[in-house]
Amino acid sequence: MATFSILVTSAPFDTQGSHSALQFAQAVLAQGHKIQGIFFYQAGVNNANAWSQAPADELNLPKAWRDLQAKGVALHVCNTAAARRGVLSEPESTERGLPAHNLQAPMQASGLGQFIEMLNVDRVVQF
Amino acid sequence: MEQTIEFNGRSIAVDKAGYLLNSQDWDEALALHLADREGIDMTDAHWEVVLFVRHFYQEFNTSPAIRALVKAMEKAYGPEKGNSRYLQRLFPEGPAKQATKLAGLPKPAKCL
Amino acid sequence: MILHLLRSSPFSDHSLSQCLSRIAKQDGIVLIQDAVYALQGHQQAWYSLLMQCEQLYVLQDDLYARGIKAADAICTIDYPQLVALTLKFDKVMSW
Amino acid sequence: MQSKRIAIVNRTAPHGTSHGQEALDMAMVAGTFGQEVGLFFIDDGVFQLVKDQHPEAALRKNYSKTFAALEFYDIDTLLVCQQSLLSRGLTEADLCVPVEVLSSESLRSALAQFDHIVSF
Repeated sequence: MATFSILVTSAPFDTQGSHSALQFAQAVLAQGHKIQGIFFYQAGVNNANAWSQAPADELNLPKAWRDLQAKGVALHVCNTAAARRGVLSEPESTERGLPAHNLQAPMQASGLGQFIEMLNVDRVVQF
Repeated sequence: MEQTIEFNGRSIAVDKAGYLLNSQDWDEALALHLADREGIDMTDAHWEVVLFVRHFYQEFNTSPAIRALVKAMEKAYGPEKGNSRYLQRLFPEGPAKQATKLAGLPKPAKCL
Repeated sequence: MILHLLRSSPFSDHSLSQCLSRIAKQDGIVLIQDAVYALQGHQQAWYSLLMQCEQLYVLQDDLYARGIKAADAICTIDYPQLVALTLKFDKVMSW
Repeated sequence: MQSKRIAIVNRTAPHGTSHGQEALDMAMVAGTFGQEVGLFFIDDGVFQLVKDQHPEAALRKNYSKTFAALEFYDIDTLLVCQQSLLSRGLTEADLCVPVEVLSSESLRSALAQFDHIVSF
Protein backbone atom coordinates (compact mmCIF):
# COMPACT_ATOMS: atom_id res chain seq x y z
CA MET A 1 0.00 0.00 0.00
CA ALA A 2 1.24 3.45 -0.91
CA THR A 3 0.25 6.86 0.39
CA PHE A 4 -0.76 9.82 -1.77
CA SER A 5 -1.53 13.50 -1.35
CA ILE A 6 -3.33 15.28 -4.16
CA LEU A 7 -2.96 18.99 -4.88
CA VAL A 8 -5.75 20.60 -6.89
CA THR A 9 -4.75 24.01 -8.29
CA SER A 10 -7.04 24.29 -11.29
CA ALA A 11 -10.53 25.79 -11.39
CA PRO A 12 -13.51 23.44 -11.32
CA PHE A 13 -15.81 23.48 -14.36
CA ASP A 14 -13.62 26.03 -16.20
CA THR A 15 -10.94 23.38 -16.52
CA GLN A 16 -10.81 19.59 -16.38
CA GLY A 17 -8.33 19.46 -13.50
CA SER A 18 -10.83 18.76 -10.73
CA HIS A 19 -12.45 15.98 -12.74
CA SER A 20 -9.07 14.38 -13.41
CA ALA A 21 -8.17 14.67 -9.74
CA LEU A 22 -11.43 13.00 -8.78
CA GLN A 23 -10.96 10.11 -11.21
CA PHE A 24 -7.36 9.69 -10.09
CA ALA A 25 -8.37 9.71 -6.41
CA GLN A 26 -11.05 7.09 -7.01
CA ALA A 27 -8.51 4.87 -8.78
CA VAL A 28 -6.02 5.30 -5.94
CA LEU A 29 -8.61 4.13 -3.39
CA ALA A 30 -9.83 1.29 -5.63
CA GLN A 31 -6.31 -0.09 -5.65
CA GLY A 32 -6.16 -0.15 -1.88
CA HIS A 33 -3.79 2.78 -1.48
CA LYS A 34 -4.30 5.55 1.02
CA ILE A 35 -4.97 9.22 0.33
CA GLN A 36 -3.61 11.36 3.13
CA GLY A 37 -5.68 14.24 1.83
CA ILE A 38 -6.64 16.45 -1.06
CA PHE A 39 -5.49 20.05 -0.79
CA PHE A 40 -7.27 22.73 -2.80
CA TYR A 41 -5.15 25.74 -3.69
CA GLN A 42 -5.14 28.57 -6.26
CA ALA A 43 -8.31 28.42 -8.41
CA GLY A 44 -8.87 24.90 -7.06
CA VAL A 45 -10.38 26.47 -3.92
CA ASN A 46 -13.53 27.13 -5.91
CA ASN A 47 -14.27 23.43 -5.41
CA ALA A 48 -15.11 24.41 -1.83
CA ASN A 49 -17.79 26.91 -2.80
CA ALA A 50 -20.88 25.25 -1.31
CA TRP A 51 -23.09 27.48 -3.43
CA SER A 52 -21.88 26.22 -6.78
CA GLN A 53 -24.65 24.50 -8.69
CA ALA A 54 -24.34 22.20 -11.67
CA PRO A 55 -27.23 21.51 -14.06
CA ALA A 56 -28.85 18.16 -13.30
CA ASP A 57 -27.31 16.46 -16.33
CA GLU A 58 -23.71 17.35 -15.44
CA LEU A 59 -21.45 15.88 -12.81
CA ASN A 60 -22.25 17.20 -9.35
CA LEU A 61 -18.66 17.84 -8.26
CA PRO A 62 -19.49 18.96 -4.69
CA LYS A 63 -21.38 15.70 -4.20
CA ALA A 64 -18.53 13.71 -5.72
CA TRP A 65 -16.13 15.30 -3.22
CA ARG A 66 -18.57 14.52 -0.37
CA ASP A 67 -18.67 10.87 -1.46
CA LEU A 68 -14.89 10.77 -1.50
CA GLN A 69 -14.73 12.31 1.95
CA ALA A 70 -17.19 9.65 3.14
CA LYS A 71 -14.54 7.12 2.16
CA GLY A 72 -12.13 8.74 4.60
CA VAL A 73 -10.34 11.24 2.38
CA ALA A 74 -9.67 14.57 4.11
CA LEU A 75 -10.45 17.63 1.98
CA HIS A 76 -8.45 20.73 2.89
CA VAL A 77 -8.80 24.21 1.46
CA CYS A 78 -6.29 27.03 1.73
CA ASN A 79 -8.06 29.75 3.71
CA THR A 80 -6.15 32.65 2.23
CA ALA A 81 -6.47 31.50 -1.39
CA ALA A 82 -10.17 30.80 -0.78
CA ALA A 83 -10.90 34.19 0.83
CA ARG A 84 -9.28 35.94 -2.13
CA ARG A 85 -11.77 34.15 -4.36
CA GLY A 86 -14.89 34.71 -2.28
CA VAL A 87 -14.98 31.31 -0.59
CA LEU A 88 -15.23 31.93 3.16
CA SER A 89 -15.46 29.68 6.18
CA GLU A 90 -17.76 30.61 9.03
CA PRO A 91 -15.04 32.12 11.30
CA GLU A 92 -13.54 34.02 8.37
CA SER A 93 -16.94 35.33 7.35
CA THR A 94 -17.87 36.37 10.90
CA GLU A 95 -14.52 38.10 11.38
CA ARG A 96 -15.18 40.23 8.30
CA GLY A 97 -18.77 40.94 9.27
CA LEU A 98 -20.21 39.14 6.25
CA PRO A 99 -23.77 37.81 6.38
CA ALA A 100 -23.06 34.19 5.41
CA HIS A 101 -20.36 31.65 4.62
CA ASN A 102 -19.94 29.23 1.73
CA LEU A 103 -17.04 27.02 2.83
CA GLN A 104 -18.38 24.17 4.89
CA ALA A 105 -18.10 20.45 5.59
CA PRO A 106 -16.87 18.20 4.12
CA MET A 107 -14.32 20.82 3.06
CA GLN A 108 -12.04 21.97 5.87
CA ALA A 109 -10.64 25.48 5.97
CA SER A 110 -6.90 25.02 6.50
CA GLY A 111 -3.67 26.84 5.89
CA LEU A 112 -0.83 26.04 3.55
CA GLY A 113 0.88 24.55 6.59
CA GLN A 114 -1.61 21.71 6.30
CA PHE A 115 -0.35 20.98 2.79
CA ILE A 116 3.23 20.99 4.05
CA GLU A 117 2.22 18.38 6.63
CA MET A 118 0.65 16.34 3.84
CA LEU A 119 4.03 15.98 2.11
CA ASN A 120 4.96 13.03 4.26
CA VAL A 121 3.61 10.57 1.69
CA ASP A 122 4.99 8.42 -1.12
CA ARG A 123 3.61 10.57 -3.93
CA VAL A 124 2.20 14.03 -4.40
CA VAL A 125 0.22 14.47 -7.62
CA GLN A 126 -0.98 17.87 -8.81
CA PHE A 127 -3.97 18.50 -11.05
CA MET B 1 -15.73 44.72 8.32
CA GLU B 2 -14.37 48.24 8.44
CA GLN B 3 -14.28 49.91 11.83
CA THR B 4 -12.62 53.06 12.98
CA ILE B 5 -10.50 54.28 15.86
CA GLU B 6 -10.93 57.90 16.83
CA PHE B 7 -7.52 59.36 17.47
CA ASN B 8 -6.37 63.00 17.70
CA GLY B 9 -9.41 64.12 15.77
CA ARG B 10 -8.75 61.59 13.00
CA SER B 11 -10.83 58.56 12.08
CA ILE B 12 -8.48 55.63 11.44
CA ALA B 13 -9.86 52.62 9.54
CA VAL B 14 -9.01 49.28 11.13
CA ASP B 15 -10.20 45.71 10.68
CA LYS B 16 -12.09 43.80 13.34
CA ALA B 17 -8.88 42.59 14.95
CA GLY B 18 -7.57 46.16 15.18
CA TYR B 19 -5.05 46.15 12.32
CA LEU B 20 -4.78 49.37 10.32
CA LEU B 21 -6.34 49.10 6.87
CA ASN B 22 -4.01 51.79 5.48
CA SER B 23 -0.44 51.57 6.68
CA GLN B 24 0.07 55.22 5.59
CA ASP B 25 -2.15 56.27 8.52
CA TRP B 26 0.59 55.14 10.88
CA ASP B 27 2.76 57.44 12.95
CA GLU B 28 4.53 57.04 16.25
CA ALA B 29 1.77 58.73 18.25
CA LEU B 30 -0.77 56.32 16.76
CA ALA B 31 1.55 53.40 17.57
CA LEU B 32 1.52 54.50 21.23
CA HIS B 33 -2.26 54.60 21.14
CA LEU B 34 -2.45 51.13 19.54
CA ALA B 35 -0.02 49.81 22.17
CA ASP B 36 -2.21 51.25 24.88
CA ARG B 37 -5.20 49.36 23.47
CA GLU B 38 -3.12 46.18 23.60
CA GLY B 39 -2.05 46.88 27.18
CA ILE B 40 1.58 47.27 26.17
CA ASP B 41 3.78 49.89 27.79
CA MET B 42 6.14 50.90 25.00
CA THR B 43 9.81 50.79 26.03
CA ASP B 44 12.85 51.34 23.81
CA ALA B 45 12.97 47.58 23.33
CA HIS B 46 9.39 47.55 22.04
CA TRP B 47 10.08 50.48 19.71
CA GLU B 48 13.11 48.72 18.32
CA VAL B 49 11.02 45.70 17.30
CA VAL B 50 8.07 47.72 15.99
CA LEU B 51 10.31 49.91 13.84
CA PHE B 52 12.21 46.81 12.72
CA VAL B 53 9.02 45.10 11.58
CA ARG B 54 7.93 48.23 9.76
CA HIS B 55 11.28 48.44 8.05
CA PHE B 56 11.07 44.74 7.15
CA TYR B 57 7.71 45.38 5.49
CA GLN B 58 8.97 48.40 3.60
CA GLU B 59 11.97 46.48 2.31
CA PHE B 60 10.32 43.13 1.48
CA ASN B 61 6.63 44.05 1.07
CA THR B 62 5.51 41.31 3.47
CA SER B 63 4.85 41.13 7.21
CA PRO B 64 7.33 38.67 8.73
CA ALA B 65 6.07 35.42 10.22
CA ILE B 66 7.53 34.73 13.68
CA ARG B 67 10.33 32.48 12.45
CA ALA B 68 11.39 35.03 9.84
CA LEU B 69 11.19 37.85 12.39
CA VAL B 70 13.48 35.97 14.76
CA LYS B 71 16.01 35.25 11.99
CA ALA B 72 15.97 38.80 10.69
CA MET B 73 16.33 40.26 14.21
CA GLU B 74 19.20 37.87 14.82
CA LYS B 75 20.96 39.05 11.68
CA ALA B 76 20.48 42.71 12.63
CA TYR B 77 20.99 42.64 16.42
CA GLY B 78 22.52 39.26 17.26
CA PRO B 79 21.12 36.27 19.17
CA GLU B 80 20.30 38.30 22.34
CA LYS B 81 17.38 39.92 20.56
CA GLY B 82 16.98 37.48 17.72
CA ASN B 83 15.25 34.82 19.78
CA SER B 84 11.61 34.05 20.29
CA ARG B 85 11.71 34.15 24.10
CA TYR B 86 12.96 37.75 24.07
CA LEU B 87 10.29 38.75 21.55
CA GLN B 88 7.54 36.82 23.30
CA ARG B 89 8.34 38.64 26.57
CA LEU B 90 7.88 41.98 24.82
CA PHE B 91 4.75 40.94 22.95
CA PRO B 92 2.96 38.31 25.04
CA GLU B 93 0.16 37.76 22.51
CA GLY B 94 2.58 36.76 19.77
CA PRO B 95 5.43 38.95 18.53
CA ALA B 96 4.70 38.69 14.80
CA LYS B 97 1.00 39.39 15.26
CA GLN B 98 1.29 42.13 17.88
CA ALA B 99 4.36 43.93 16.57
CA THR B 100 2.81 43.92 13.11
CA LYS B 101 -0.33 45.50 14.50
CA LEU B 102 1.58 48.21 16.36
CA ALA B 103 3.64 48.86 13.24
CA GLY B 104 0.42 49.57 11.35
CA LEU B 105 0.91 46.71 8.90
CA PRO B 106 -1.50 44.14 7.45
CA LYS B 107 -2.10 41.09 9.58
CA PRO B 108 0.26 38.24 8.63
CA ALA B 109 -1.59 35.60 6.56
CA LYS B 110 -3.35 32.89 8.57
CA CYS B 111 -1.47 30.19 6.69
CA LEU B 112 1.74 31.27 8.40
CA MET C 1 13.08 9.27 -12.78
CA ILE C 2 10.28 11.76 -13.14
CA LEU C 3 6.83 11.10 -14.56
CA HIS C 4 5.76 14.22 -16.45
CA LEU C 5 2.02 14.80 -16.50
CA LEU C 6 1.17 16.99 -19.49
CA ARG C 7 -2.22 18.69 -19.43
CA SER C 8 -2.48 21.31 -22.15
CA SER C 9 -2.70 21.21 -25.91
CA PRO C 10 0.74 21.55 -27.52
CA PHE C 11 -0.92 23.53 -30.32
CA SER C 12 -1.68 26.45 -27.99
CA ASP C 13 0.82 26.08 -25.14
CA HIS C 14 4.56 25.40 -25.02
CA SER C 15 4.52 23.03 -22.04
CA LEU C 16 5.14 19.92 -24.13
CA SER C 17 8.13 21.38 -26.01
CA GLN C 18 9.49 22.80 -22.76
CA CYS C 19 9.12 19.45 -21.06
CA LEU C 20 10.67 17.57 -24.00
CA SER C 21 13.67 19.90 -24.02
CA ARG C 22 14.50 18.96 -20.43
CA ILE C 23 13.48 15.36 -20.15
CA ALA C 24 15.93 12.65 -19.12
CA LYS C 25 16.08 9.34 -20.94
CA GLN C 26 14.60 7.44 -18.00
CA ASP C 27 11.73 9.91 -17.53
CA GLY C 28 8.18 9.18 -18.61
CA ILE C 29 5.47 11.31 -20.18
CA VAL C 30 1.75 10.92 -19.71
CA LEU C 31 -0.58 12.93 -21.92
CA ILE C 32 -3.88 13.75 -20.20
CA GLN C 33 -6.67 16.30 -20.75
CA ASP C 34 -5.97 18.54 -23.78
CA ALA C 35 -2.41 17.24 -24.05
CA VAL C 36 -3.78 14.13 -25.78
CA TYR C 37 -4.19 16.29 -28.90
CA ALA C 38 -0.42 15.97 -29.24
CA LEU C 39 -1.11 12.71 -31.09
CA GLN C 40 -2.45 14.82 -33.97
CA GLY C 41 0.84 16.70 -34.28
CA HIS C 42 2.54 14.75 -37.10
CA GLN C 43 3.34 18.02 -38.87
CA GLN C 44 4.82 19.69 -35.78
CA ALA C 45 8.46 20.16 -34.86
CA TRP C 46 8.02 18.63 -31.40
CA TYR C 47 6.31 15.48 -32.68
CA SER C 48 9.40 13.45 -33.51
CA LEU C 49 10.93 14.31 -30.13
CA LEU C 50 7.74 13.15 -28.46
CA MET C 51 7.81 9.87 -30.38
CA GLN C 52 11.41 9.35 -29.31
CA CYS C 53 10.31 9.28 -25.69
CA GLU C 54 10.63 5.64 -24.71
CA GLN C 55 8.02 5.83 -22.01
CA LEU C 56 5.13 7.72 -23.52
CA TYR C 57 1.62 7.03 -22.25
CA VAL C 58 -1.72 8.52 -23.18
CA LEU C 59 -4.81 8.48 -20.97
CA GLN C 60 -7.45 6.48 -22.83
CA ASP C 61 -10.46 8.19 -21.20
CA ASP C 62 -9.24 11.63 -22.28
CA LEU C 63 -8.56 10.41 -25.85
CA TYR C 64 -11.97 8.80 -26.11
CA ALA C 65 -13.59 11.91 -24.64
CA ARG C 66 -12.14 13.99 -27.48
CA GLY C 67 -12.67 11.60 -30.38
CA ILE C 68 -8.95 11.26 -30.93
CA LYS C 69 -7.48 7.88 -31.87
CA ALA C 70 -4.05 6.60 -30.99
CA ALA C 71 -1.92 4.57 -33.40
CA ASP C 72 -1.35 0.98 -32.27
CA ALA C 73 2.23 1.77 -31.33
CA ILE C 74 1.06 4.30 -28.71
CA CYS C 75 0.63 2.98 -25.21
CA THR C 76 -2.77 3.98 -23.87
CA ILE C 77 -3.55 3.62 -20.17
CA ASP C 78 -6.53 3.89 -17.82
CA TYR C 79 -6.63 5.59 -14.42
CA PRO C 80 -5.57 2.49 -12.44
CA GLN C 81 -2.54 2.22 -14.74
CA LEU C 82 -1.84 5.92 -14.23
CA VAL C 83 -1.82 5.34 -10.47
CA ALA C 84 0.59 2.44 -10.94
CA LEU C 85 2.83 4.61 -13.14
CA THR C 86 3.05 7.36 -10.51
CA LEU C 87 4.43 4.72 -8.18
CA LYS C 88 6.79 3.24 -10.77
CA PHE C 89 8.51 6.60 -11.17
CA ASP C 90 10.12 8.41 -8.23
CA LYS C 91 8.01 11.55 -8.47
CA VAL C 92 5.48 13.29 -10.61
CA MET C 93 5.66 16.73 -12.16
CA SER C 94 2.56 18.34 -13.65
CA TRP C 95 2.92 20.76 -16.57
CA MET D 1 9.84 9.69 9.41
CA GLN D 2 12.30 11.70 7.40
CA SER D 3 11.00 15.05 6.25
CA LYS D 4 10.38 15.25 2.51
CA ARG D 5 12.01 17.89 0.35
CA ILE D 6 9.77 19.88 -1.93
CA ALA D 7 10.65 21.51 -5.25
CA ILE D 8 8.47 24.45 -6.21
CA VAL D 9 8.83 25.09 -9.94
CA ASN D 10 7.92 28.49 -11.35
CA ARG D 11 7.05 28.20 -15.04
CA THR D 12 4.94 31.30 -15.57
CA ALA D 13 5.59 35.05 -15.73
CA PRO D 14 4.49 37.34 -12.87
CA HIS D 15 1.44 39.66 -12.69
CA GLY D 16 -0.45 38.35 -15.73
CA THR D 17 -1.58 35.47 -13.50
CA SER D 18 -1.35 34.86 -9.75
CA HIS D 19 0.76 31.70 -10.11
CA GLY D 20 4.04 33.27 -9.02
CA GLN D 21 2.56 35.04 -6.00
CA GLU D 22 0.88 31.87 -4.73
CA ALA D 23 3.99 29.79 -5.43
CA LEU D 24 5.96 32.22 -3.27
CA ASP D 25 3.33 32.02 -0.52
CA MET D 26 3.68 28.26 -0.54
CA ALA D 27 7.48 28.46 -0.42
CA MET D 28 7.41 30.82 2.58
CA VAL D 29 5.02 28.60 4.52
CA ALA D 30 7.12 25.54 3.73
CA GLY D 31 10.18 27.43 5.02
CA THR D 32 8.30 28.51 8.14
CA PHE D 33 7.45 24.87 8.79
CA GLY D 34 11.11 23.92 8.51
CA GLN D 35 10.58 21.97 5.31
CA GLU D 36 13.48 21.79 2.88
CA VAL D 37 12.44 23.85 -0.15
CA GLY D 38 13.99 24.36 -3.57
CA LEU D 39 12.67 27.18 -5.75
CA PHE D 40 13.15 26.56 -9.47
CA PHE D 41 12.66 29.13 -12.22
CA ILE D 42 12.29 27.79 -15.74
CA ASP D 43 10.80 29.06 -19.01
CA ASP D 44 8.68 32.19 -18.36
CA GLY D 45 9.21 31.62 -14.63
CA VAL D 46 12.57 33.43 -14.92
CA PHE D 47 10.62 36.68 -15.41
CA GLN D 48 9.53 36.37 -11.75
CA LEU D 49 13.04 37.38 -10.69
CA VAL D 50 13.59 40.39 -12.95
CA LYS D 51 14.72 43.39 -10.91
CA ASP D 52 13.12 46.86 -10.90
CA GLN D 53 9.60 45.52 -11.29
CA HIS D 54 6.85 48.02 -10.41
CA PRO D 55 3.66 45.98 -10.54
CA GLU D 56 1.90 48.70 -8.52
CA ALA D 57 1.64 50.48 -11.87
CA ALA D 58 -0.59 47.59 -12.97
CA LEU D 59 -2.43 47.57 -9.60
CA ARG D 60 -0.70 44.31 -8.58
CA LYS D 61 1.22 43.60 -5.38
CA ASN D 62 4.99 43.90 -5.65
CA TYR D 63 5.96 40.51 -4.28
CA SER D 64 9.21 40.58 -6.24
CA LYS D 65 10.59 42.53 -3.25
CA THR D 66 9.83 39.50 -1.09
CA PHE D 67 12.35 37.20 -2.82
CA ALA D 68 15.11 39.01 -0.93
CA ALA D 69 13.50 37.97 2.38
CA LEU D 70 13.64 34.24 1.60
CA GLU D 71 16.89 33.84 3.54
CA PHE D 72 14.85 34.54 6.70
CA TYR D 73 12.55 31.67 5.75
CA ASP D 74 15.53 29.30 5.44
CA ILE D 75 15.20 29.15 1.68
CA ASP D 76 18.55 29.48 0.00
CA THR D 77 18.06 27.24 -3.01
CA LEU D 78 17.01 29.45 -5.92
CA LEU D 79 17.86 27.72 -9.17
CA VAL D 80 17.43 29.36 -12.54
CA CYS D 81 17.54 27.81 -16.01
CA GLN D 82 20.34 29.34 -18.05
CA GLN D 83 18.71 28.53 -21.39
CA SER D 84 15.44 30.14 -20.32
CA LEU D 85 17.28 33.34 -19.32
CA LEU D 86 19.26 33.41 -22.53
CA SER D 87 16.30 32.87 -24.81
CA ARG D 88 14.44 35.70 -23.06
CA GLY D 89 17.21 38.25 -23.42
CA LEU D 90 18.18 38.12 -19.74
CA THR D 91 21.37 37.55 -17.81
CA GLU D 92 22.00 36.90 -14.12
CA ALA D 93 22.69 40.63 -13.73
CA ASP D 94 19.06 41.38 -14.57
CA LEU D 95 17.77 39.44 -11.55
CA CYS D 96 16.70 40.89 -8.18
CA VAL D 97 18.38 38.32 -5.92
CA PRO D 98 21.46 36.11 -6.01
CA VAL D 99 20.62 32.79 -7.65
CA GLU D 100 22.36 29.77 -9.06
CA VAL D 101 22.16 29.65 -12.85
CA LEU D 102 22.24 26.10 -14.16
CA SER D 103 22.25 24.31 -17.49
CA SER D 104 19.25 22.13 -18.30
CA GLU D 105 21.37 19.11 -17.44
CA SER D 106 22.35 20.37 -13.96
CA LEU D 107 18.86 21.66 -13.33
CA ARG D 108 17.47 18.20 -14.04
CA SER D 109 19.82 16.55 -11.57
CA ALA D 110 19.07 19.25 -8.98
CA LEU D 111 15.35 18.55 -9.38
CA ALA D 112 16.01 14.85 -8.90
CA GLN D 113 17.23 15.62 -5.36
CA PHE D 114 13.73 16.56 -4.24
CA ASP D 115 11.01 14.14 -3.15
CA HIS D 116 8.02 16.02 -4.48
CA ILE D 117 7.49 18.55 -7.26
CA VAL D 118 4.75 21.13 -7.54
CA SER D 119 4.59 23.58 -10.41
CA PHE D 120 3.00 26.96 -10.94
